[in-house]
Amino acid sequence: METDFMFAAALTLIAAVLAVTRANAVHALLYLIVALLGVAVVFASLGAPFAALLQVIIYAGAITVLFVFVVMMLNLGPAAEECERHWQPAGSWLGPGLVGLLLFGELVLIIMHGDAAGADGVVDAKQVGMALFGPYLIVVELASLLLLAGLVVVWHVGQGGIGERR
Amino acid sequence: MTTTPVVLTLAAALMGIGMAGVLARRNLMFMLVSVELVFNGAGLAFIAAGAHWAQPDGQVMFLLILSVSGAETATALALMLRLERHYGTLDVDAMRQLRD
Amino acid sequence: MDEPAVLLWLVPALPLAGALVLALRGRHWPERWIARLACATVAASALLVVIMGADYLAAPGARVQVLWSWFAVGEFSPAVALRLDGLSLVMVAVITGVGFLVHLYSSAYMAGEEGYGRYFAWLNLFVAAMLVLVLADDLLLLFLGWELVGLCSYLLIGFWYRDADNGAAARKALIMTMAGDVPLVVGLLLLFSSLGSTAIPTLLDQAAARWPVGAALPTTAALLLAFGAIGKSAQLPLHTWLPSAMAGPTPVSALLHAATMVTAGVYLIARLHPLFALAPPVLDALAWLGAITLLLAGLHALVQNDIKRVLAWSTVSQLGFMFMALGVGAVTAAMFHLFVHAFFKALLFLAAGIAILALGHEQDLRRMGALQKRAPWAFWGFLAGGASLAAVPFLSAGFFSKELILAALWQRGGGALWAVAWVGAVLTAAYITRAFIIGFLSAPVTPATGATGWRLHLPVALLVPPSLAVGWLAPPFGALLVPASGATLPATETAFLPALLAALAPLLGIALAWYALHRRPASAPRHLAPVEDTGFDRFYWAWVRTPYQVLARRLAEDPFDRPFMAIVQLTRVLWQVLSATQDGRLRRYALTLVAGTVVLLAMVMT
Amino acid sequence: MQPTDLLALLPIMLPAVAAMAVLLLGSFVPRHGPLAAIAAAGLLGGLVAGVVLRPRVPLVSMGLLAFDGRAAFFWPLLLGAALAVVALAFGFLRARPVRGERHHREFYVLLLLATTGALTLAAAVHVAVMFVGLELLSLSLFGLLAYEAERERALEAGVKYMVLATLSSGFLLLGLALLYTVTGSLQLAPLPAAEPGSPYLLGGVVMVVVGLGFKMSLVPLHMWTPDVYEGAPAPVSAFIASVSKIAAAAWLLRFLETTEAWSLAPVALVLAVLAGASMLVGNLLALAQENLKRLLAYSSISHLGYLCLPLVAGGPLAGEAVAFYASAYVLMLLAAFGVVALLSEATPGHEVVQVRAYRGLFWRRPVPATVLAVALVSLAGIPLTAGFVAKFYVFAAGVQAALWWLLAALVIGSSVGLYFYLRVLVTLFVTGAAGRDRPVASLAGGVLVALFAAIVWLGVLPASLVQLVGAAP
Amino acid sequence: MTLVFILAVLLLGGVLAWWLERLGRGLPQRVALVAIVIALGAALTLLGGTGPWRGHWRVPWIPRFGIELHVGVDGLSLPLVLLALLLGAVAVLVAWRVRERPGFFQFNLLWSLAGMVGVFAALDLFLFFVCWEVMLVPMYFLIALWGHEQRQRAGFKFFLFTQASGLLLLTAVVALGFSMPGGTGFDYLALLDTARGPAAPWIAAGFLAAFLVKLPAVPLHTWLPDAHTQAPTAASVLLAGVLLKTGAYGLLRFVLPLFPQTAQAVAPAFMALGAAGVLYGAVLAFAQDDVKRLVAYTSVSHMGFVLLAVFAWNPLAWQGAMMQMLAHGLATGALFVIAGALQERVHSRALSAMGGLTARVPRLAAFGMFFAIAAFGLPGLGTFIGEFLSLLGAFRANAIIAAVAALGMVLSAVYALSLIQRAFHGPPGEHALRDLGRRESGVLALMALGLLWLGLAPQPLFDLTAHPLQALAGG
Repeated sequence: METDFMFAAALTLIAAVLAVTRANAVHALLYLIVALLGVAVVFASLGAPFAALLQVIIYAGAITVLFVFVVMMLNLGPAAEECERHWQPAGSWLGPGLVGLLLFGELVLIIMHGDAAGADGVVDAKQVGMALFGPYLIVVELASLLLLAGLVVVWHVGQGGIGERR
Repeated sequence: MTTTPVVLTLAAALMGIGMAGVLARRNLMFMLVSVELVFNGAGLAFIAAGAHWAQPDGQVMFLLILSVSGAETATALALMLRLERHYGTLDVDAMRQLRD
Repeated sequence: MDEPAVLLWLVPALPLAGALVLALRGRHWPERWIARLACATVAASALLVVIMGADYLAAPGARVQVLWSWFAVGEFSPAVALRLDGLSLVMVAVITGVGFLVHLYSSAYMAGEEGYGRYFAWLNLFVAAMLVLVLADDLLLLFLGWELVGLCSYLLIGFWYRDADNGAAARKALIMTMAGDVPLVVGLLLLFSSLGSTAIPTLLDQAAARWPVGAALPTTAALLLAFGAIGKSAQLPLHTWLPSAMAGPTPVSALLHAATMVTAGVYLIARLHPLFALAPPVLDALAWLGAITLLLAGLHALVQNDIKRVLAWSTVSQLGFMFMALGVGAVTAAMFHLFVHAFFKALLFLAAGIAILALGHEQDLRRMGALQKRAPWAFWGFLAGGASLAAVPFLSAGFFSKELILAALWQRGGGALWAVAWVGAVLTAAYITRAFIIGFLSAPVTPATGATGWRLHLPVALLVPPSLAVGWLAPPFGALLVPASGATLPATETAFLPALLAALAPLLGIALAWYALHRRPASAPRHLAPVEDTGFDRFYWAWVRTPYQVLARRLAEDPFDRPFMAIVQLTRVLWQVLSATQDGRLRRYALTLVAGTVVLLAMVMT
Repeated sequence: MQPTDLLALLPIMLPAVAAMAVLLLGSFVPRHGPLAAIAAAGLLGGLVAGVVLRPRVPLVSMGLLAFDGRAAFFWPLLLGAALAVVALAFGFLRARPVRGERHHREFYVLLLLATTGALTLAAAVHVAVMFVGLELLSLSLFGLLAYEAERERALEAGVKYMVLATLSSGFLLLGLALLYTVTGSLQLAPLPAAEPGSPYLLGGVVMVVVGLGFKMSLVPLHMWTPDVYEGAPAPVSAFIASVSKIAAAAWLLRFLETTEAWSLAPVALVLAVLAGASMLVGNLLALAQENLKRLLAYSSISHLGYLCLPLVAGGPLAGEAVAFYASAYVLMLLAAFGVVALLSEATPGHEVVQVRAYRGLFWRRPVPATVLAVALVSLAGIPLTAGFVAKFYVFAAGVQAALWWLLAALVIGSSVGLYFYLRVLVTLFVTGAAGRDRPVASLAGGVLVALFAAIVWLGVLPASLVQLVGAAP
Repeated sequence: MTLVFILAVLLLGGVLAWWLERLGRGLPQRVALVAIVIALGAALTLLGGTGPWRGHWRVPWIPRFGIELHVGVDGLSLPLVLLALLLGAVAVLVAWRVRERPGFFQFNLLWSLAGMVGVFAALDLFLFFVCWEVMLVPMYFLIALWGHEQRQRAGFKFFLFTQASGLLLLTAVVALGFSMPGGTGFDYLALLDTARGPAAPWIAAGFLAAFLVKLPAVPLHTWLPDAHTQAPTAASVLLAGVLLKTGAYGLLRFVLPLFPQTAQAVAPAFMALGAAGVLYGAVLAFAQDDVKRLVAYTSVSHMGFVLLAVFAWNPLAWQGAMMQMLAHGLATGALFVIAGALQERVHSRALSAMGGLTARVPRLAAFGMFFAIAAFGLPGLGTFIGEFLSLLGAFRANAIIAAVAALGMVLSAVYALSLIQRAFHGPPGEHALRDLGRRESGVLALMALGLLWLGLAPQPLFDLTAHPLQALAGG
C-alpha cells in the first residue's frame, strides 16, 4: 500500500506540474489524464475503490474528452503552441509559482499538526450507495438540479453555433 | 498504511499546482485544466478524510465534487468557445472591457 | 422722592425719543421740522434739569430713580436706575446746556447737508447716551452709556461718510477708545465678581469696607478702569484719536470736546473716586500721565496751523490738567475745570466754526486773518473763549479753575507736578494767543463768503458770559460736589507765592507768544514738536495696525482648513491607487484572491 | 423521509418545480408573459409557504436542511428579492430579445434554479447540501451573467466570475475537508472544545470563510464584483448583489453560530480584517466612480463589510444584526439596481449607467428618482431609512463587543461613503433640465415603489422587523 | 402632544408645500409660512406650561432597545425652539421669491426646521440622533441645490464634517445606551440617574466631537465659512441662527449633565479653545472680502463665547451662553439677510465691489449698520448681555482666559466697523439700486426689536432658563 501510494503520488505530482506547464494543449491534456489516473490509484490505495472507479470513468474519461473535443473544435495547432510559448515566458511563472508554493507551505504546516492516525479498511460502493440514496437523498436531488442548470447554461450559451470561427 | 496528513499533503500539492496554473496561464483553456487539478485536490482531501473516519461521507462529497466539476467544466468550455468566437483568442488578458 | 425728580427719566428719554423718531422718519421730513424736534427735546431736557437743579439745590441729597430691574441672574442683578446728585447734576447741566446750544448752532451750520435728519438723530442720541452715562446709578448702565457715547462719536465723526478719510478717523476714535474699554470691562468683571454688586453706591461702600488702601485687588481694578478713562478722555498713550476726530463737522467737535465724550473719563474717575482712593499708585500714575499729556499736547497745540487741531490738542492738554487734579485727589478742582472747560471750549469751537463757515470752509490759520470786521461774532467769541482758556486772571472763568488745580497740586502733589502744571499753563496761554493772532488778527488771505445767522450767533453769545464768569461760582460748586464724590474741599488758604506765580503764568504765555510772533510772524516753532504726528500714530501704525492686517491677510485663507483638505487629497490618492488595481485583468484578480487567502491563513498560523 | 420533511422543503421545492414548469411549458408556449408569471408564481408560492410555515419551526429535513428561525427569516427575504428581480427583469428583458427570441425561457429557469440554490444555502446544516446549494447558485449565475451571450461584456463577466468562483470553491472544499478530518462529521455542530487552537480547525474555518467571503465579495476577495456587476444585465446585478450575497452571508452566520467558531480569537481576527478592509476599500473605490453599477458594486462591498462586523462580535446580538442588516441591504440594493433596470427598459442598446445620465432625473422621472434617492440615503445610513436602523444594529453589536478599531474603520468608511452617495444624490436633483419624461407604466415601477415604502417603513417604524429578527433563532 | 403637533405641522406642511407647487408657484411659501406660524403659536402655548417638562409625550418606538419617541421641553430648550421657529419664519420670508423649484425648497426648509425642533425637544438619545440627522440632510440640499457658485463643494464639506462627527456621536450614543444596567435604554432622564462606567471619557469624546464641530470650535470650524457663504440666504439664516445652537445645546443638555467629571476635567482646555475661537474668528472676519464669509467668521467668534461660557461651569455663564445663542441667532441671522439682500442688488458678495451704499439704499444700510453694531455687542442689545454674562461667568472660573476673550470685544469692533466702512460708507457708485421692500424691512425690524428686547428687559428669558441651569449646577 505504502509504495503504491508513494509511486502514484509522485506520478500524479509530476504529471500535474507538466499538465499545467505544457504549451501544447494535447500534451497538457494527456498529462492531466495521467495525473487524474494517479489520483485514482491513490483513491484505491485509501480504500475507496468506488471513487477510484468513478475518477477513471468520469474524470479521466468523460471530462477530459470534453477538453479534447474543444481542442479539436478550436484546431489548436503548432501556431497556437508557438503563441502559447510567447505568452508564457519562464518569468511569468515566478509570481504564481511563489504564491502556489506559499499556499502549499501553509497547508503543509497546518496538515502536519494533525494526528498521524491512518485509515485502514475499505468503504465500498455499497456503503456509498446506501448513503447516497439514504440520508443524502435531498443532496442527490439537488445535484440533479445542478446538472440541469449546467445543461441549460450550456444549451443557452452554446446556441447559435459554437465553434464557428468568426 | 498511509497516514492522513501525507495524503492531505498530496491534495494540498495538487491544489497549489492548480492554483499556480490558474494564476500563471494566459490561455483560458489551460486555466480550466488547472482548475480541474484544484477540484481533484479537494476531492482527494475528502476521500482522505472519509478514509480517516472510515465513513462513506467522504466519497459522497467526492461524488458531489465530481458532478459539480463536470457541470462546471461543461459550462466553462461553452463559455470559452463563445468567447473565442467574439475575441478570436483564448487570451484572458484580452478581456479587459470591464475595468475601472 | 420729590416731585421734580420723578421726571428724571425724561432727561435722557427725551433726546432718545428724538433720536428714535429722527432715525426712523427723519429722511422724509423737511429740515425745519427736524431741527425743531431735535432742539426741542434737548431744550426740554435742559429745562427739566434746571427745574430739578433748583429742587436739588433747595434740598441737597441724592435722588435715585429705579426704572426697572434690567435683569437678575443669581446675585448679579443690574438695575436700570438713575441717580441725581451733585456730580451728576453738574454733568447733566453741562450736557443739556451745551448740548442745546450745539443743537441750535448745528441747525444752521448743517443746513443743506445731505443726511440732515441722520445728523440730528445721532446728535440727539449722543446727548441721550451721555446723559445715561452720567445719571447711571448702576455701573453696568454707566457702561451702556459709555459704549453708546463711543458709538455716537464714531457715527458723527464719520458723518461725511463719502470721504474714506473721515471713516478712518471715526474708526480710529472708536477702536482706540474701545482698546481702553477692554481693560475697563475686565475691571468691571473683577469688581462685579469680587464685590457682588453692580450698583455704584453699593460697590463703593463694599470696596471701602472690604479692601484696605493699597491692596492688590482695588489697585488692579482701579488700574483696569483707568485704562477706560484714559482712552475715553484721550490721555497718553491713547490720545491720538482726538486730533483725528476733527474730521467730523465742527459742532460735533464742540459737543464732543466740551460736554459729551471726552469728559466721560474724568467723570468715571470722579464718580468712582473712593475706589481709586484705595489705589494710591494708580492715582500717582494718573497724575503723572496727565502731566505728560498736558505738556505734550500743549507743545502740539503750539505748532498746529489748522484751527480745529489747535483746539483739539488744547482739549487733550486741558484734560491733562483734570487728570492731574484727579491724580492728587482734587476731584472738585477737576470737576470744576471740566465745568468751566465745557463752556469755553464749546465757545471756542463754535466761534471757530463761524469763522470757518464765513471763509468757505477754510481751516488753515495762515489763510484766515482779519476777522474782527468780517466775522465779529467769531472774533469776539473766540477772544472770550481764548481768554478763558488762557486763564487771564480774574477776567476769565478759566483762571479760577486752573488756580484751584494748581493750588491742589501745590498742596498734595509736590513741587514737580506743580511745576509741570505751571509750565503747562504758560504753554496754554502761548498757543491760544498764537492761534488768535495768526488766525484772527493778521492780514486777510481768504475772502469771506459764507453765510451767518442768528442760530449761529446766539449760542456763541450765550456762551460768552459763562466762559468769563462762572469762575466765581467755585465755592458753591465745591459745596455741591462734596456729598456726591466724597472728596473734600481744597483748603482755602493757599501759599501766596505759588498763587502769584500761577496768576502770572498766563500773562507770561501771552507775552511770549506776542513777542515771538512779532519777531517772526505767522511761523510755527517747529523745533518744539512735529505738526502732524506725535510718533504715537506711527508707532500704532507700525506695531499694531500693520501687524494685525498682515496677520489677518496671512490667515485669511484659514490655515486650519489645510489639514482637512489634505485628508481629502489623501483619499483621492488612495482612490487612484485602489482604482488602478481594478484594471480588468482576470489573472491579477485571481492573484489577489489567492494571495489574500495566503495572508489570511498566515494570520491564524501563529 | 417524513411528510413534515417535505413540508419544510416546500419553499425550496416550489421554485424548483417552477423551473421545470418554465422549461417544459416554454418548449410549447414560448411566450415571455406566461413564463415570467410561472416563475413569479413559483417564487410567490415559496414565499407564502415560508411565511405560513413560520409558526412550525424548527423543522429539520434529514439532518441536511433546517427550517429553523433563521431559515424562516431568510427564505422569505431571498424569495421576495428573487420575486422583485423577476418583476424587474420582465420589463428589462421585454425590449431585449436574445438571438431574436423573446420568451427568455432560460433566464427564468436559471433564475429559479439559482434561487433554489440560494435557499438551500441559507438553510443548510450539512456541508454536502451547502456545497451543492452554493454550486447550484454559482452555476446558474454563470448562465445568468452571460445571458446576453451576444454581448462581449456579458461573456467577460461570466468568464471572470466563473474562474474566480471555482478558485474560491477550491478553498472552501479544502477548508471543509480539513474540518471534516477533525470533526468526523459533515453535519454542522459546535467545534470540538478539546483543541480550540488546532491548525486544522483554524485553517479550515479560514478557508470556509474565504469561500463564502468570495460570494459576499469581501476584500481581498472582492475584485470580481465591479466587473461582474457592470457586465451583467441590471436585474442579474440586482440578483447577485442581493440574493447571492445574502444567502452566503446567511450561511456564514449559521456556520459561525453553530460551530461557535467566532469565539476563536484568530477567526475573529480574520473576520475583522475582512470586515475592516471591506469597509475602507469598498468605500474608497467608489469615491470617484462614474459608472453607477460599478459604484453600487463598491458600495455593496462596503456594506457586506458592515454586515460582517456583528459576525466578528459574535453573541446573540450578531444574528439579529446580520438579519436586520441583510433585510435593509437587500431593499436598498434592489431599489438602486431596480432604478437602473427600469430606466434601461427604454434603451435596448445599452443600459443607463453613467452617473451623468442621472442629472436632474428627479425633475424628469420623479418616481424612480425618488426611489433611487431614498435608496442612496439609506445606503449612506441616514435616519428615517432602513439603512440607518441597520447601521445602528451594527454599531450596537460593535459597541457591545468593544470592537473599537472596527468601529473606527466603520466611521471612516461611512464618512468616505457619504461623499459618493451624496454626489449621486445631488446629481438627481440638479435643476435646469426642463420637461418631464412621459411616465411609463411598468411592473418594475410598482416594485420600486414597494421597495421605497419598505425602506422608509423600516426606517420609521422598525419595531416589527426588530421583533422578528429578535425572535429568529 | 403640543410638540408632536408642532413636528407634525412642519413635516406635513413641507410635504404639502412640495405638492402644491404644481398648483401655483406662489403657494408653497404661503403654506410654509402658515405652517411655521401655526407651529410658533403652538410653541408659544408651551410658555404657559408647568412642570419640568412641558409638552411631555412618550410612546415606545423600538422596545427591543428601549428606544422611545420621547419629547419634552424645559426652560433650556423652549427658547431655542421658539428661536428656531421664528428664524424659520424669517427664512421663509426672505426666500419668498425663490425661482427654482419653490415647493421642494420649502419642503427642505420645513423638514430641516422640524429636525431642529426635534433636536431641541428629544428626550431619547436615539431620537435625538435621528433628528440631528434629519435636520442636516435637507439643509445639505438647500446648500447644494440653491446655493451660490461653489455650492456643491460647500455642501459636501458641510455634510462630511457634520456627518463624520455625527457617526462618532452615534457610536457614543450607542455606547451610552448599552452601558445602562439591565438592558439597553436611551431615555435621557433615566441616563441622568445612571452612574457612568470607566468608558465615560471616551463616550463623552464622541459627544464632544459632534457638538464641537457643530458649534463650531476652532479648529473644527472650517466647514462653516464655506457652508454659510455658499448657502442661499434662507439657509444661511437657519444655519447660523439655529443649527450652530444645536451644538451648544448638546453640550449643555448632554455633555455636562451626563459626563460631569469628564467635562470638568477638560473645562479649562475648552475654555481656552473658546477664547481662541473668539479671537481667531474675529481676526479672520476682518480679513475677508466676501461679506457672507465675514459674517460666517463672526459666528465662529461669537460661538467661541458660548463655548467659553459652557465650560465656565456656573449658572451665570450658562445664562450668558443661552442669551448669547439667542442674540447671536437674531443678529447673525439678520446679517445674513442683509448680506443676501446686498448680493441680490450688487450681484457680488465682494466688499470691494460695494461702498457708499448708505446713499443708494439708505434703509438697507441703516439695518446693516444696526446689526453690524449688534455683532460687536453694543450694550443695550442682547449680544452684549450674552457676551458680558459669559465673560463674567468665565471670569469666575478663569480670570486670565476671560480677560483674553474680552479682547474679542475690540477685535469685533474692528471687523464690524470695517464691514460698515467697506459696504456702506465711502464714495457711492452710480447705479440706482432698489432699497429694501416692506417684507424684508419688516423682518429685519422684527429681529432688531427682538435684540433690543433681549438687551433691555431680558428677565423673562432668564426666568425661563434659570431652573434647568440651576439644576445643572446643582447636579
